Amino acid sequence: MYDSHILTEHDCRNMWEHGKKYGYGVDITINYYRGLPLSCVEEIALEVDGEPIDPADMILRISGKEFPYTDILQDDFPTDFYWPFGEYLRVIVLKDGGIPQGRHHVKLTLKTRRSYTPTMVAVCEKDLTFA
Amino acid sequence: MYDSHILTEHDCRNMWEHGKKYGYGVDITINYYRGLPLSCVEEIALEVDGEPIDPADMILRISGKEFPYTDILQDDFPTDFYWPFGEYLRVIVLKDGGIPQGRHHVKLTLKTRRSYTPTMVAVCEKDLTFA
Amino acid sequence: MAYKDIKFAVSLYSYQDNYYFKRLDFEGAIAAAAGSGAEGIEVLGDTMIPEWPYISDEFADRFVGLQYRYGVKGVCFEHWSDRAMWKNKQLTDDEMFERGVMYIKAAKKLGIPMVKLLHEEHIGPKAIAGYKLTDYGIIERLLPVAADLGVTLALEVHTHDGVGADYQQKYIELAERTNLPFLGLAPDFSTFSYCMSTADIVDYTSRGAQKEILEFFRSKQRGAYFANVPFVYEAVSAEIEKMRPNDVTKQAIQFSMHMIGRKPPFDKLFKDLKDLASKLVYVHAKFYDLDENDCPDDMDYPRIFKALKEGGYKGYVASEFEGNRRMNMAGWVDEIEYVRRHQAYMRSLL
Amino acid sequence: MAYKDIKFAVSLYSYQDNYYFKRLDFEGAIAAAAGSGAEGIEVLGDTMIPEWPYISDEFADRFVGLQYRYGVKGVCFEHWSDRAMWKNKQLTDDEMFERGVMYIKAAKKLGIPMVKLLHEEHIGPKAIAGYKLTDYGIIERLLPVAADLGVTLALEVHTHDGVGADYQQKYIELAERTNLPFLGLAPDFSTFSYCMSTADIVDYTSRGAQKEILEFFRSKQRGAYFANVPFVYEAVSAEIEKMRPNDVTKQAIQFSMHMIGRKPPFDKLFKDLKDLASKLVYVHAKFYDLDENDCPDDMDYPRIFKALKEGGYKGYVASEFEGNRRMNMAGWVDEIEYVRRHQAYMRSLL
Ligand SMILES: [Mn+2]
Ligand SMILES: [Mn+2]
Repeated sequence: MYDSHILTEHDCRNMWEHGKKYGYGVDITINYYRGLPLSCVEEIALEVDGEPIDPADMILRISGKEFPYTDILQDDFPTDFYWPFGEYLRVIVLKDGGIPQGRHHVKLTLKTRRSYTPTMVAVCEKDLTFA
Repeated sequence: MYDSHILTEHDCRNMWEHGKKYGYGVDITINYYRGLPLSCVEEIALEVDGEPIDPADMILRISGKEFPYTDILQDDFPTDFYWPFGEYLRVIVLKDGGIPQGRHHVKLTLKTRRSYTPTMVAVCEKDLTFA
Repeated sequence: MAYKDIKFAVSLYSYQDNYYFKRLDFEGAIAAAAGSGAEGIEVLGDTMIPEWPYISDEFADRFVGLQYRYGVKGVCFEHWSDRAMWKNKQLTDDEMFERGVMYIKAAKKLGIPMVKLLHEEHIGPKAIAGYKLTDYGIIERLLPVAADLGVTLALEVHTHDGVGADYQQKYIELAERTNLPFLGLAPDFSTFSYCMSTADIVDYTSRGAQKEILEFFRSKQRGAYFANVPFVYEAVSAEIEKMRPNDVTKQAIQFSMHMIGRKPPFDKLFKDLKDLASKLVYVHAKFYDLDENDCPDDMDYPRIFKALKEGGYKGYVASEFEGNRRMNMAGWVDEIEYVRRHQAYMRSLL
Repeated sequence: MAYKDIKFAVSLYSYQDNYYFKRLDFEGAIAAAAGSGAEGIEVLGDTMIPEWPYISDEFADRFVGLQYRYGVKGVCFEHWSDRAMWKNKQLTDDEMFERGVMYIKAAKKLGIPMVKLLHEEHIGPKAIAGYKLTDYGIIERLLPVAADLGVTLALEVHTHDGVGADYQQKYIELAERTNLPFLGLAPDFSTFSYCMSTADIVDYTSRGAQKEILEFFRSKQRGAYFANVPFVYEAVSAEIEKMRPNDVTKQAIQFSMHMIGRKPPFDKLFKDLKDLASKLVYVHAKFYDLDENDCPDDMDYPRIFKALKEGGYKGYVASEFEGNRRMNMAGWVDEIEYVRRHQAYMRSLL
């Protein structure tokens, strides 16, 4: 669902701290008609300019909280942190020096689990300008 | 500026109180590259399905405040209520029973005053679905 | 004289694209439902309550205010049976029970008297291997909790064999045995779909299917339904092969045969609906697309309503528009207009 | 060796479409500017401070934090000269003075050491009858207020006759007479535009103008500039008439002749810029579109920078992208990319 919309142009940019770029972020929206607990995210896979991003370098930011991506895949992750329907989940890729400002090709594969059908897979690929 | 965007699809719907429709509202955005005091709005003219709306029936809602449209045209209107750049100014048309739910043709003429060129006029016309 | 015991509601599910694309928020969706003429709304906490799975007192109070402002009642709250919470671990039955309690308490907090429960058999027995939802045993434990809070558990049925299927009867028996009016079945009209909807044709065509073949296929399905004979694919397969269907077209036909081809005779489905109507607690008027008379174009709404009325159904019939999901890849779908037309059409059937 | 006294900034004006269409908020625009390599940012309170005309302590504190996070300094704050506040009444001079104070205090509160003041002559003397902006008398009163708060008043000049025009000199004299370093002129490069930009061609073409005629017209303007001769319309009018220009095309040419046709000789413009460079307090590097070398395609940036450097300009040069306004009716304009290329190009000119 919503395949062509899950990768958004919203706040697509480098992430900074103390005057230095420590990574970059993209905002994504869910591929389902309701929100889901983060524990029901089966996979978020990013490819930037053809290079797969190491899951260990991804941080998720939502509703004022941050989680290392690999944490939400653990079997003891709490079930009450939701990714609300229609809301941006920010995926931050840690990378010293960030990404060169400008257009980059991004491919997102998003897999979300529901309990009564197979996992939903959405793929979205587009050129995005990173500020 | 932004002519084709000033009439938005956002929250386009009837307005209710005590279980009854007392009018309908459309959200509009400014035709300029900055916000302006409401006192610098020279004119907001609406035509719905070809019928001009009486200015006396229009209420503006912005940043948690409401103003009868005709008030902002007065020479003693305060200059510190701004219509921020990119933000929705809600135009509420008072009409007992509201507008029939569904598609309607809306034409907005928006004139904003700046002090160093003639008044900027933007016209936007589209079919909108009123919820 | 119009049948008085049916009232109409709208599931806010119907406005999901307006919400996802930020045209309408929760309040806007309620306004849309009220504007369609509905008296009730179905609320999806997982979809439109931003603070879900928590509900603050402020949100609950605001919901009371919104119902008053828009002159509608919250009539049903949606439960989802999320058992597969983690990649390699599922909730235990006890945890699943607790989750059910969470939804019932949420409905109670909002003052909504019904939870539409996603139960194990909602899409048929053992529909998909490996998935285990909220089952009979858990529902048996949830029923007294619901009864205590005055919340009715509605078990939605959108299987091909409907509310009359033998494996659904144990729930009615449970309700009757415990003498509690807080449990019942809730049919979804998708059971009565007799042909591919034009919404599916729009969807599959946008993905490369051949429109003329799907329209031919659909016309044959309709012909069979109105001739009151079962539709068998073999009757049209030679003609369709001649039209050289591509893979997407074949996939569309296969999906339709899977959904529709294994139904019991429609006479049985309608008889079951009528026979059980007085015991039903809620009804989902699913629709995908409307024909020129505003009747959903793959379901026999006049006959469905006849069965409900003759069977003495008392309660809400809720519009559940799902054409958005089928058609939105091909462009914007005007959910507000669809629901408005659907509500007016259903009202004409009373 | 690179010229060291010029630093680069970006006016957040450059990102107006990203802001209007809610892709970037105030913080996002600052991130974009920082990412372009700029050391400074120009802030427009009227555009990107949601609580404007008020600035809370919280906002001011956050701005300090944002400058630290993104490693940029707020170098200029934008003033608008809104005198025609009402339909039938204008602000008095006293009220206009108070409004100037408001902008100066806002800049001070944000820790920004300069206000770019929209003065009476910013588009020329008596540019439009009936409009009266912040004039010499008011500026004379504002100067001590600004000096007291340590805020410099930069008077932007984007007239066809530039900072050397006689009617601008009184401001320099005012600064020298009062011996205050808190007042100065700020040229905008639009003064140096020698031809129609391709951004204008995109704009007018999207409104129905004939591209080939405008490109022909533009090539003739460029030819004249690089031959260092004045461009006169009569030299091309016969050929253009033969191409049968429609009304929009004519309008485009007329507008370009109005903007460019009445300039003093470019030799004078560049000499003025060089002569006054050491007294300038700020520079607006306006641009509409970039050529294949990333040079704005209607201005001679190498010569502009030569004049600034030879004249000893010390201060910020701020990218002000205005191609968005020209081209966005024809589609999305990638402001971020434009600014990035512009910053890199300007840096190559030091
Ligand atoms: Mn349903
Ligand atoms: Mn400028």
